[in-house]
Amino acid sequence: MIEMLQQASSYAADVDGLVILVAVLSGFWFFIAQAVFFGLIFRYRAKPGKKSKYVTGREKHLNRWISFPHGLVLVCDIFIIIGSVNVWYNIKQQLPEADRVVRITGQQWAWTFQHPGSDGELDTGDDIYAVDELHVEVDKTYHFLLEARDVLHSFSVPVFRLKQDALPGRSITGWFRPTLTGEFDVQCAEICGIGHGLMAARIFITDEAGHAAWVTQNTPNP
Amino acid sequence: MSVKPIATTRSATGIPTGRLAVWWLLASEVVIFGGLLGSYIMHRMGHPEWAEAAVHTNTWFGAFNTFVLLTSSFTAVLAHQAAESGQGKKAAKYLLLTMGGALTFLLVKSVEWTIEISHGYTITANTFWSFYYTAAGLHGLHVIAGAIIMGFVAADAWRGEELQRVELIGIYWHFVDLVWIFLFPLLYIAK
Amino acid sequence: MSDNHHVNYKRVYLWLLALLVVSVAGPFIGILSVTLITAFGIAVVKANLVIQNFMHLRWEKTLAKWVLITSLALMALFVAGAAPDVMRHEGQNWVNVAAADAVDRGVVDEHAEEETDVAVAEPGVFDAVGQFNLICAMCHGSASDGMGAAGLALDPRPADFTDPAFWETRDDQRVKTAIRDGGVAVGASALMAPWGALYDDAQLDALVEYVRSFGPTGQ
Amino acid sequence: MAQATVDVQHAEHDVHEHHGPQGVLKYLWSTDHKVIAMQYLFTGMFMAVVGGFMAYVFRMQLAFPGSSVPGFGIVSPGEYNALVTNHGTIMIFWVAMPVLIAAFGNFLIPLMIGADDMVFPRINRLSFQVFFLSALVILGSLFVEGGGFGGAWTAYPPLSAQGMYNQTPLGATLWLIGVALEFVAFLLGGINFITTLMNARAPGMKAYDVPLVCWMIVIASILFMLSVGPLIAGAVMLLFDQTLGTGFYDPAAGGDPILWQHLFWFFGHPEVYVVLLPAIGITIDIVATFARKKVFGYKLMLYTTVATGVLSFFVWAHHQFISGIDPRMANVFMVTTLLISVPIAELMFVIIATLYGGSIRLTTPMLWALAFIAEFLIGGVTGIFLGASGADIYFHDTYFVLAHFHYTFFPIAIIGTFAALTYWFPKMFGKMMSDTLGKIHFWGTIIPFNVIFIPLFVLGMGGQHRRIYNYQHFPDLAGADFQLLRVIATIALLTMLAFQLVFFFNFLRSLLWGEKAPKNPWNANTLEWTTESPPPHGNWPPDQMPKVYRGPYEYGRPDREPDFWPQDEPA
Repeated sequence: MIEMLQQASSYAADVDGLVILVAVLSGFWFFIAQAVFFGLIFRYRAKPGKKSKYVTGREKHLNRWISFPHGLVLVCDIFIIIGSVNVWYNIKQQLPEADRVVRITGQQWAWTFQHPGSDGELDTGDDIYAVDELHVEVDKTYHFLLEARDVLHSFSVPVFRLKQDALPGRSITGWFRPTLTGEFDVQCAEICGIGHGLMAARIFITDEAGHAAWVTQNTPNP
Repeated sequence: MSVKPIATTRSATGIPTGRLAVWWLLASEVVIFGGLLGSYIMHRMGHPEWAEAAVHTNTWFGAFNTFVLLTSSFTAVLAHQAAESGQGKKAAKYLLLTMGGALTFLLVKSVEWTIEISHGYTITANTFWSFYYTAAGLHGLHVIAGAIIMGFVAADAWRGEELQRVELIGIYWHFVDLVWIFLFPLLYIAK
Repeated sequence: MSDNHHVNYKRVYLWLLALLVVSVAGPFIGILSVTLITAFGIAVVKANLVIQNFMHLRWEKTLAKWVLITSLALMALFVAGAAPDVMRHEGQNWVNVAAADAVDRGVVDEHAEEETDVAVAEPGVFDAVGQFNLICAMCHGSASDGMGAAGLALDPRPADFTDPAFWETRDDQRVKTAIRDGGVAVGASALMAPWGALYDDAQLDALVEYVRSFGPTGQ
Repeated sequence: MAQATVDVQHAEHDVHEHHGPQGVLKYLWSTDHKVIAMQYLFTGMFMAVVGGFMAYVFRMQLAFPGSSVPGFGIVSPGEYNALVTNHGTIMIFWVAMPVLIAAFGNFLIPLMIGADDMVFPRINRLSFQVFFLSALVILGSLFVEGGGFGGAWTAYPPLSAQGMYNQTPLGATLWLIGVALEFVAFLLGGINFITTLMNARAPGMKAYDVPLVCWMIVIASILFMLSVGPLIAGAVMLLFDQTLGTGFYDPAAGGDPILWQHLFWFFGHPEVYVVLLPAIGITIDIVATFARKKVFGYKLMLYTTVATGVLSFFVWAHHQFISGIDPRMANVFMVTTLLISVPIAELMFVIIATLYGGSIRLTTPMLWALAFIAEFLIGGVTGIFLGASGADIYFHDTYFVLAHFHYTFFPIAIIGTFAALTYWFPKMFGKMMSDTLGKIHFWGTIIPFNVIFIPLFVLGMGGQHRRIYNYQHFPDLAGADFQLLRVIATIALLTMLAFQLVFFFNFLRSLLWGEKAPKNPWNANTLEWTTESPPPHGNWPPDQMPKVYRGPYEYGRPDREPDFWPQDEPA
């Protein structure tokens, strides 16, 4: 299903790659464990006249069967940790140079997106405010300043593999770089009251010309 | 009084059952107060401006109450000493003195709070005062609970029954004292 | 285990009182670090005296010591884990604007006037305008024209109280019911939430009056 | 204190007297640990029905949005939130905990360690009374003006703190009070379990002779006790925010909403292990009995459990990766989170290794115990996706999370409970349960369970987020294929709920007309099987209190003819 969902940001593929890494490593253990488990149940089912073995678990040659996989699980964990730190650092900790900055404000139960106008700067007269519509240009790096007015919200764009809670009183910076054009869902992924289910927005990713046209069309008259 | 089950009389750890339970109870209290005071300390260090509010707490009330609690702890331990040597009546008297300490503490506290509230420093005045009333209030509830239980223990001790409980309520009371020993600098002295 | 530990309780008690005097005297020197050391250092010493001598932990089995040490260590762990977010007001890619503001405000207050940091809200007075702007305006707009930020997204759109046509079919009772029990109660949109749990009857009337003031009769 | 150190052997002869409960009042007021266990069990089962009904209502709403749910009516967004919130709260605090820890802890600990009761029977009774009160409060909170609290079981402020945000000021406050009372009940109960196990063991029973399930319940109680404190403090602060208007969690007043998240999850994560450990303990005891095998490494199991418990305190912020905590801290918590997979994997390996060389009898309790392992493995493995912070950016608050923790909590709370109930039913009620009906119920529960939650994994991977009453507002999620998966899950849920009727029928039938149970129907070793079924008040005649000569898992010894060796049989 995750393949069905498009990868519309520069790091979406990294997140999916990590998911696949975890799936392979943990899936390996999962299937081995289940196979051994059902195998043992079948092999040692009760048969008339056959008594169970007396095993304490301290026997060296048997104990290996626990301690060896035990060590291997640890090794797998280390691979996952490395992969995960990589992805996490890239998405949440570092900030690549921004082409544009948008301010995203969550409130019960709508998103307000403050786009920079044609001057490319926030908090100037030509800023474009849009409710529940985020318009971005493909292949440009965006920083977002995430804020909330009342309660917790969470800015989530599944096709970007991006999610970040918005907190009242705080301003959280993050980034994304769209790589596909199209129109996708923006969700609120933190329960925010009775209208939580209504708090949907759309992100419109257009090419340079399309975006410029939208900016011109929507720039407020001075 | 119902008969005690055999289970209560056993002591596989070597610590009498009642005392073992009190230690576990204290551990659970440590984390309750720890969570509250930890939250307070984190906020306090992040908000230097709270020192401004803390100026309005009255160190002398706090110091006097510390004195009261230390004294009541002293009488509690004397009660334990008396109970150990089997002097139930003497233990009960010392416990009564300890309860008197608790009552004094609460009286001083109520005077102090009345003055503060009348000056507008209510629980909603700012978050420092919220912590101040919550922490001291939670501690005050423990004082009240301790004093009530102590009344029952003292009544039993007077009749020479359940003398081991004198020590148990004593340990609890020392803990209440300990919490105040830390609340005093946190709320009153550090300004 | 023996119960015959001969502690001189009176001596411990006198020590505790002496330490109390020192910790109260500490702040009079007026140096912050001295205050903190006398306050918290002495608290630890006092606590130790009480624990060891009054609670008899010195003679107790190791188990009890471990129980208490574990609970204390866990609290240290909790503070260590939470402090980067709660104690600090900025970090990697985030800043706690509200807390920083509160600090600034507090510092300003300090210079402006001594006692002004105590803002006591007047009890009993219901601020209908304030509540409208806080709650209703999100959808209905602060100009009451149904153009609130959240309202733009809704279908059907929130009612426009400035529209005279709206008031032709409405009376105060209906508006009140709608506020109290939600849009469904008057056959309107389910997206109008019931707010009755928030306001008592008089407050509802005040809100209705304010809403009514946008309509033709109010002008 | 001097009295308490009286020679234990001597004391056992003269202190006890028998007066069994008589009449209903006597029953309600009983301090007998078995009676209190039943009270917890039946309250928990009733709450499970309530929680199950809630699941039915909101699953129906999700599958057929907007249509009237039979037995409930139209589900409004506010009601939907209240349903999911209280479903979560009730299932964890009023089903999993009372049944697994309180009911089985109360029933098993004194019996398994050879004591006649808990060490503090009256505190035990008080614990249940407070618990019962808390259950009434939480049920009452659903019917007050404004409706039940709808801010999710995590109750993050500011939503939970202010009535103007959640619109359920009364419901939210009652919810909080209910939860806090429940904590108090379990603190009282927990102290009792811990001291009973530590102090009241039968003569001869050393620490390593205690059946693992008792250790697990006690370690769980310790975890609960040490983790819940900060949340109790936090709950008081939240209560003041709600009722007095303080600003502990209000950023505008200098408070911090993140503080609550830390307080909550500092408790919330260990809480997972609080309910998990008893279920693992139940499983290992049942597996040992029906595989006729000694547990593969008793001490290994015990120490691993302690290690899990300790580690569980270091991982809490993995629930908060994207909640606005400093991103650098996420790395620390991610590492600890993945490390905890090691001891948990080890616990699973030990149970699986116990099967080796056994003589496995697939009775109903054994089926449940084995299903616990098979299903919990899925829950454990999917947890790694969420523990890896990079992947959690995507998975957080999606149905993947939901499916993951249902794959842990369902095995814990439902499978574990049914395993224990079918295993100890003969001891509890003195009647045998029908094995055929038990197996029908087993398969009728396990298969639909997987059919409910596997589609939810898929939905989660497709980006479906949680706590949404109707997905029509999200065009990417409103498609027919997504809706089909929701309908499948709902139909499976209905099937599963229907099969629970088989269980209730079997339960009542066995209770009324079941075959009388012998003392030791499963040929098990532990002490509870050495007394009558059901055990009398005081468990054993006071002059025949058991003594212990060996560990609890001496099955299949080559030097003995019967393949079991009860703990109290002199060598």
